[in-house]
Amino acid sequence: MLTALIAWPALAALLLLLVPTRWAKHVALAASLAEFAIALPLWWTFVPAGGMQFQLDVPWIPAWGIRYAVGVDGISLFLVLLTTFLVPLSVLGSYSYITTRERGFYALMLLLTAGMLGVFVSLDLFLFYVMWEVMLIPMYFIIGVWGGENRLYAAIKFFVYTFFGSLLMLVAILALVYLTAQRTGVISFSYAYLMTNPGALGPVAFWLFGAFFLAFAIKVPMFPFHTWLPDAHVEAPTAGSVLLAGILLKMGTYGFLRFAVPFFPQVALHPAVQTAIVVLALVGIIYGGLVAMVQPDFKKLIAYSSVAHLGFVMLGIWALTLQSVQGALLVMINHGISTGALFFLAGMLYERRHSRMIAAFGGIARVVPLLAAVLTLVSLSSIGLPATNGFVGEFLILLGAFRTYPVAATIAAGGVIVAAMYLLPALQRVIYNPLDKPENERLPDLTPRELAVLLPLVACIVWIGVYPKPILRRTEPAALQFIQSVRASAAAMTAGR
Amino acid sequence: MSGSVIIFWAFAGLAIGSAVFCITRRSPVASALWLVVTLFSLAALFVVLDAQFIAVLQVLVYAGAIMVLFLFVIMLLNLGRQAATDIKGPLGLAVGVALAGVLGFQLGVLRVAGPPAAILLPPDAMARAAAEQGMVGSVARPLFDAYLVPFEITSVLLLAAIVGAVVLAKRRL
Amino acid sequence: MPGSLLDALWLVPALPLAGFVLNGALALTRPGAKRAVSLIGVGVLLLAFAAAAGAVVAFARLPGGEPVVQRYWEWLPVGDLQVHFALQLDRLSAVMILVVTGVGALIHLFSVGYMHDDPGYARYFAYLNLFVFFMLMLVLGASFPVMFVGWEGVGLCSYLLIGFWFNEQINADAGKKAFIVNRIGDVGFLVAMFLLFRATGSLDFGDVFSRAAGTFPPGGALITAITLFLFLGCTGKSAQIPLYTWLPDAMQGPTPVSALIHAATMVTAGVYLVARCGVLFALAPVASAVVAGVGALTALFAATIALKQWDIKRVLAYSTISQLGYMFLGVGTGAHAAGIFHLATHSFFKALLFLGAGSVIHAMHHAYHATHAHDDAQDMRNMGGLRHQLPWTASLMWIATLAISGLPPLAGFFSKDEILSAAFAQGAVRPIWYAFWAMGIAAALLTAFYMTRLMLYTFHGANRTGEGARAHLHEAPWVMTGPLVALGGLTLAGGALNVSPLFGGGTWLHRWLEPVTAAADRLQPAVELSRATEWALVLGAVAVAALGIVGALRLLKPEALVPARLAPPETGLGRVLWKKWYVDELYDAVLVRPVMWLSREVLWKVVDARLVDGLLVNGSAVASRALGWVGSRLQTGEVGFYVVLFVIGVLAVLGAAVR
Amino acid sequence: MLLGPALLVSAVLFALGVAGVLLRRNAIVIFMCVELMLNAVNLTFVALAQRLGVAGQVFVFFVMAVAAAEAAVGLAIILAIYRHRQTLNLQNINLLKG
Amino acid sequence: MNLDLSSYADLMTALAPELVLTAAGLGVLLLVAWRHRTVADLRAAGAATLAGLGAAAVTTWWLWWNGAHAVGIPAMIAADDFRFVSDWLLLGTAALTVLVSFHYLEREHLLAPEYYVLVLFATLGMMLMAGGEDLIVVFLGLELMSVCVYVLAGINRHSAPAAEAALKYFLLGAFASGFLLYGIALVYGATATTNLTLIGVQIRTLSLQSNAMLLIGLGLLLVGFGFKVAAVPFHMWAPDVYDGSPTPVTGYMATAVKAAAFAALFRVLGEAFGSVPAWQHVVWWLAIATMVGGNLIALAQRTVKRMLAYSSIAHAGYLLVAVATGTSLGAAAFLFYLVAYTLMTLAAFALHVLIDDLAGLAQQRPWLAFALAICMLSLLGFPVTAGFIGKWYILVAATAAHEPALATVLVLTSVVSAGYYLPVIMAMYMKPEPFAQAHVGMQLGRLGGAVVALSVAGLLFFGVRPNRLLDLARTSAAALMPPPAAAPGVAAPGPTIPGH
Repeated sequence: MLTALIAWPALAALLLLLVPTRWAKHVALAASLAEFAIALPLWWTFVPAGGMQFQLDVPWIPAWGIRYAVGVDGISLFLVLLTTFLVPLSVLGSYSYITTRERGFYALMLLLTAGMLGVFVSLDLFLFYVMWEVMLIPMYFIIGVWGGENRLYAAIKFFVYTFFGSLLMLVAILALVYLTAQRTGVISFSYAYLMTNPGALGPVAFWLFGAFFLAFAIKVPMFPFHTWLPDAHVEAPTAGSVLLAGILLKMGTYGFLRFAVPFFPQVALHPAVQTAIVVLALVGIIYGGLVAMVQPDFKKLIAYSSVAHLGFVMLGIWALTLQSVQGALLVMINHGISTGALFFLAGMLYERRHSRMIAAFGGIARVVPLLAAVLTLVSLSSIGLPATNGFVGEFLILLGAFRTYPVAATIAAGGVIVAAMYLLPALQRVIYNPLDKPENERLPDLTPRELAVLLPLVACIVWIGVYPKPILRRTEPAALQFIQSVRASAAAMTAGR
Repeated sequence: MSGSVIIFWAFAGLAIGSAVFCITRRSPVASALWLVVTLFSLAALFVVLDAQFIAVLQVLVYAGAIMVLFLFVIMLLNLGRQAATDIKGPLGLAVGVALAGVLGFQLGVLRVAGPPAAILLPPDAMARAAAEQGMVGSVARPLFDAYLVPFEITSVLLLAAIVGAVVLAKRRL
Repeated sequence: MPGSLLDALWLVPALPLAGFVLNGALALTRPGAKRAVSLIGVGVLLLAFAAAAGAVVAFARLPGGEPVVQRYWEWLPVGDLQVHFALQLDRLSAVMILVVTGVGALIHLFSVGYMHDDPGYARYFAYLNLFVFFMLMLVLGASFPVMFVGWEGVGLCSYLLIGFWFNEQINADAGKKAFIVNRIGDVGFLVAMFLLFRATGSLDFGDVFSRAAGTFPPGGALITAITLFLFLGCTGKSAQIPLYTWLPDAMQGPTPVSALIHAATMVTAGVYLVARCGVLFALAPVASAVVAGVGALTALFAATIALKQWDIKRVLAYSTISQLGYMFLGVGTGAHAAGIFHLATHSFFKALLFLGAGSVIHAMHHAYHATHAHDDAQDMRNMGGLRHQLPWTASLMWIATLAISGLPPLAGFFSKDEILSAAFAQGAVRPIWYAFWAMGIAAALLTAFYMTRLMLYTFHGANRTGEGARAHLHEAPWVMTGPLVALGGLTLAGGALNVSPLFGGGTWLHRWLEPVTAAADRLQPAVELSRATEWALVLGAVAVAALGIVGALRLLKPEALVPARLAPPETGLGRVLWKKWYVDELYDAVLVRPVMWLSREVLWKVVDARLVDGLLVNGSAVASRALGWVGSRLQTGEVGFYVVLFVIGVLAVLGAAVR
Repeated sequence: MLLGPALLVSAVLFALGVAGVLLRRNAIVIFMCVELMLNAVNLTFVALAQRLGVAGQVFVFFVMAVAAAEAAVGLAIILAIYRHRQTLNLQNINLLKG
Repeated sequence: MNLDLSSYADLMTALAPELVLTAAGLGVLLLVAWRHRTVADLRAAGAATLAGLGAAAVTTWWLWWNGAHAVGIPAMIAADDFRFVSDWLLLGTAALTVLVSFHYLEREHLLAPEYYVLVLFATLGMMLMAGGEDLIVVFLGLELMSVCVYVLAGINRHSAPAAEAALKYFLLGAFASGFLLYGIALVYGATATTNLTLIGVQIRTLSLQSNAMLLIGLGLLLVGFGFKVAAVPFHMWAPDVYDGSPTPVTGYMATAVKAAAFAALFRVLGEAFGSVPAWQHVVWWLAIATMVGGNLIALAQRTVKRMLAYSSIAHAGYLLVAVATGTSLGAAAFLFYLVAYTLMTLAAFALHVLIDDLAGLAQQRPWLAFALAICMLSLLGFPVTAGFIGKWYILVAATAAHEPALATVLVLTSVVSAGYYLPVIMAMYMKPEPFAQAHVGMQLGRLGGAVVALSVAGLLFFGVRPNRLLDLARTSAAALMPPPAAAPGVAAPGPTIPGH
């Protein structure tokens, strides 16, 4: 099933190269919807307390103990669902945005889907790494070919930044596997094997963790590894920005949850490391918000807001309480939905005015009430208004984090103010204020197609805000297991020292 | 100090001195001629070191064939006149001398760091071998026996060199 | 069946929500359908009021007055955190929902007339309905998070409604300011929740309050911190020092909005919260003193500013802040019933005042609109003598003025008197309360003064509207005056809710709230005053109010006023007061600008662009390229140089190999 | 007994050959210096052969063959470059760089 | 098949591939002596060359299939899997080069069928290097290869850059040969033998690990090989020579010459100097310098050809990492990487033959652009290409040998390499054509297209299913080097970083 999830988009991408250009987008939409249809049953068939599920594990390169191993648990389930949910919307959202080389674009989108899903379901470190890199290329092309004026710079920056982190991670993966092999006598890149055979790595663990940290922190992105994000977000076409923000950033936090922290709990819980990461998360929250506040470019503003949001996630992960980890998982989903919707809206505004500058708009709520209403709702979700999804996640994170880091959680709560300080003025300058630019007076309101893109997201915003239990119930065992295993092995290692 | 030692040092001095001239004479022809002197001195040293056959080859092949080829090319290209720019300027000179000096210093260790004593043959081993098998035979026998493969390779090497030289030098392509 | 009516409690917030959904859909699709909008908008409120009344009646019949909690679904079930989406009806929220739906319905009705010609009519009602929904969630929420939904939600609606005429930048700015300042307070609320959860392991009201006494030692640092953080939330929502500055600006919204949100309901949320958490505050004397002190100070401070405002709604805004200060003085003192009592009466007369002002503005606006004048329809200097044109409004507003000034037997008299008496009584235990009481008295004097000033300038003296416009001034239609009359009635009779024994009353409200406040009262018993002292206090207060009114009547000369565009600038203390003690400017200079400057010039342009991106990221790229360039310069093409490098390499290798 | 001195002499000759390569700019002279280096090595081989066996002398034979092959090809290349550039001064032969 | 190399018959058997190739070379030489005037003659010579290479490959396969290995006293030539695999690689590279050359020689009007003879002899030299069990054989093989490649570099006699390239290569090559030869002399001096196995035995029995003569000799050997593999700082010739030479020759130099030199280096270090730690230290630094230098300078290049030249230097650095590990794992990684490197470099150079300006290529020639993009990604070491598996393998070897610093520098410099590989992709896909129909005239030719398609397919295939090749690399390397220190089940010392 998971293999089908990875294989189908890749196959569809090839298929897409065969169909006529004018059919490309429809075929892509159909393919991505089919993908969603493949993924959706996971929602029901997933057993919350069942640990890793839907596993497939076959040898790939036996000489090195490399296997093709996939599976999902509560942590990855929703990332898989979110991915398959966002891709059809992105395809649909690109219908009018992408006008050149359509086949290539949609094929890359599908390829990207395969890569992203691969990252989330991989249970073998080699496979994970391969997928991690594989999704880099489609995104690189999506930014570089269909991006804005400064796309070449943004694309290479995106690529090199990520590549930098991931290659160091590669070395760390190898070292981890070999250090384990040295002790156990078995070379295996299997996640389960490495988890069940933790060893006292000693000081080396700090280096290995550092490499993992770098790779994931860049992807998250944490301050000060975030500067690729604004450029990439701004230059990418709408669908690229949506997937970048919605899915790719989650890979970083997912990596922490799945690999970096469970592999090196004694490092992750080392006081100095804890302090450093919590401080960086806080800096991300506050700094990201403050810098977002002064951005003249709407997409850049959203990009910096992502830095802040993901800072919350990092705080939630490191607080290691059930509430905070659950909240972190929820924010990962929420951010995908809300920020995805924001990028869709920014793209729609761009299509109407060919400008991303906030100053180019003003007062358009009167002209495009529907768009304004959706934009308002989505913004409110993004700043965490209660009864929207944004609140639920951030509240849980802060509540949980407060148990571990009261001061940090209090400061992070200040980020809630900052969120209002950057998004509301932007909202005001876009849809409120005098309608003083003649070119804005005749903007068309949302088309049915655009509504079709936005409404599912809006529905999710409200649904998760009001009734998140179905999600929380499915993630809880995994989150609990994460916390317990980390705490237990850290305690064991401390005791053994 | 025996006679051979005196002869050795005399020709060693000659070889080094002419080598110095070889690398410092501006005219290529002069350099080539000084090099020939060095090669002859080396041939003499070979004799002192019990390698008479090699010494003969040295004179025949090196001094006789290769150096003639050099001189021939020099003459062909009319490089006889000395050119002012042929030797590097003061900076290049200083750097070159310094580097070569350091290299010589490093290699000079070899005077004392010879082969390990365990593998050394008696000093007159070569002389006795030459006496037993003949001056040529002592070298030729291994050449066609243990070193057959390299020997055949040299034939291919020379063939390839000829082909290469012809390809590069022939008038029409 | 009382039970079934209680079971229908969800209808109370659900009806306005339905109204919002319907009206919102109409606003987006058919903004012209005003009849349907009015019907839905007002209808759901009336129905909600009916449902609320039914629920309250049913609740009142239950014995014991224990809170009724209705759980609907699990909202945030995470480990030991179990937050249900649950509503709680107890005697406190019963009062609140009646006030909210009742006053809300009247204001909705008023709006039908007031907003009739506005193109955003449907949107307006949608927002208004949404606001009522959130307000009901706030007061009905059975746990802190659910209450917080309402708490932030009302802030949101306030934002939307203040910026209702969003095409004016000043309105949009005001809305944004309201939201952000509220958010600052909300963070206090959040942190308080975190602390409570950490300490008690629950966020349900029932659990928290029942565990509070066992968990927190009285006067301990933890409970003090919790209550102070809660109070920070209150200062934001209820416009107390230091977070009051958004409220005057909020007057940019339509006037009924000011009446509903910024007088009757939303701003009282803080008072409600303190009353709701009475147990916690009772455990934290320091925090209580802070609450009372801030309340008293705000009451006085805002009153001074109100003295010099010209905008009729701004006077009322500062008056609201001032009155909210009283309420906090009350609840901070521990007189929860008194605070809630004042909350209720205030909602009557302040709504009346705002709607009256709305009526005036409506008239002025129409007049100026008809004459195409561009004068300020809210500046009192442009009014004067309006009692002739707006007799109903004038007389009803006079009632409210007297009520707010605290003259018997109007509603304000009873409630304000109770608060001041309680404060004075507390002084016997903690002398600082005498100072609070004194500030309250001083504020009362000023209140009487500035309210009389407002009335004088608006309704008395010569008319300064201008010749042409004057002819167009007339009383509003019945949908607007009707609610005024109703509110006037409430203002007259509202005091009856809680007449103190001094006047032979039974303190009905006090006893009604008994089950809610009992726990707090036990921890912080009220101090009894002697009859004589009470009488002295009452008489003193009345005398002060009368002094204020008479003083204003004597000192102010409405005839001397000139229209706003001709008025000379203020000087001296008057200017300081007119400029609101320059607090906005102070905040701007100390907080807003530095933060913006820091963000833009330091964080973004230096740290982000130069340092991280420029130096580290692009810097490393540039450095690599530069090194590469240097390397390729070494590639001179000359064999001689290559040989030099080669030999250097040889020396290095030999050096390394032999060592 | 002459092994040490012979090795020293050959080292000195080798260094002189390197020095020549370092100092000169004329391609053909540089090539001659390379030949000098090869001869220095030959001296080493011969000196070693005296104490280690005849193999050293056999190597000299191979070195001569190599030297001859290199000379043939090298001089052809030198002729070729001279045809193009009318000079053998390496300072001027630097079309390719960077 | 056991071969007693002291008997002539078995020696001939062991040398069968070389003999076949020599015969082929002589045959083609005869052919071109008679027929060297027309394009058809050129093609015939090329075809004959291919046949010769094929025959040699089959012979090699025959030896490999029969499990040929030497018994008895050490001899001049090795008979082990490492040699056979290297030979395949060298023969394959030569064949691909010949295929690419068909079109190129005709296009450039280079009617010199001797070209193919030289390719054959050069390949013979390389095979002798890779299989030489004696320093003399290695040296002579190296000289045979060098002499041929000197000529090949300058074979375009109309071109001044080609002549310059040949001259530079020749002068520096001869210079370096001097050092190599001196090194051989000194090693002979210290051990009284030039046979690799015997050297190893001598070093162990006589405990020569710190003998100055041996170490100087070893150092000079490293210099000589360092020159051939273009390790920094002995790399200076490479960019100029690669730049000036005819492109197929450049591809050949960048792949086969390097492969042969590396193979010889591996054999020499593994068999003879396995017990001398000093060289690891030197190679460690050479690897670092080469990776850093090659990648950084490549960043500054403006033409694709020179960029590829520096990139090949950088890749030599990666291969040196494999050498520096000094383990059989490293040797296996080396073999695998060499295959991947050869495929991608050859394809890149083959494509470069055609492409002058890359901008906007993808619009007009999507397949061509795709092929080049895959090459670039593979060079970059991106997953799903063989380049990634190769790099991964080297990293595995480095990690297993407790060389975290080398691994780290390798990946960091790989990041730098993105700075010059990506612009190629960028130009093809993300920039507009310089003018309309800019890329219409480009024709790859059937053979060239086949080469490129084959290489790209190979890159992708080995990127996903490297299993067979991995096994081959592992078994062939086992003969050469000790097993890795951190092999499973074997206790290993703690991580150490040489040089600290």
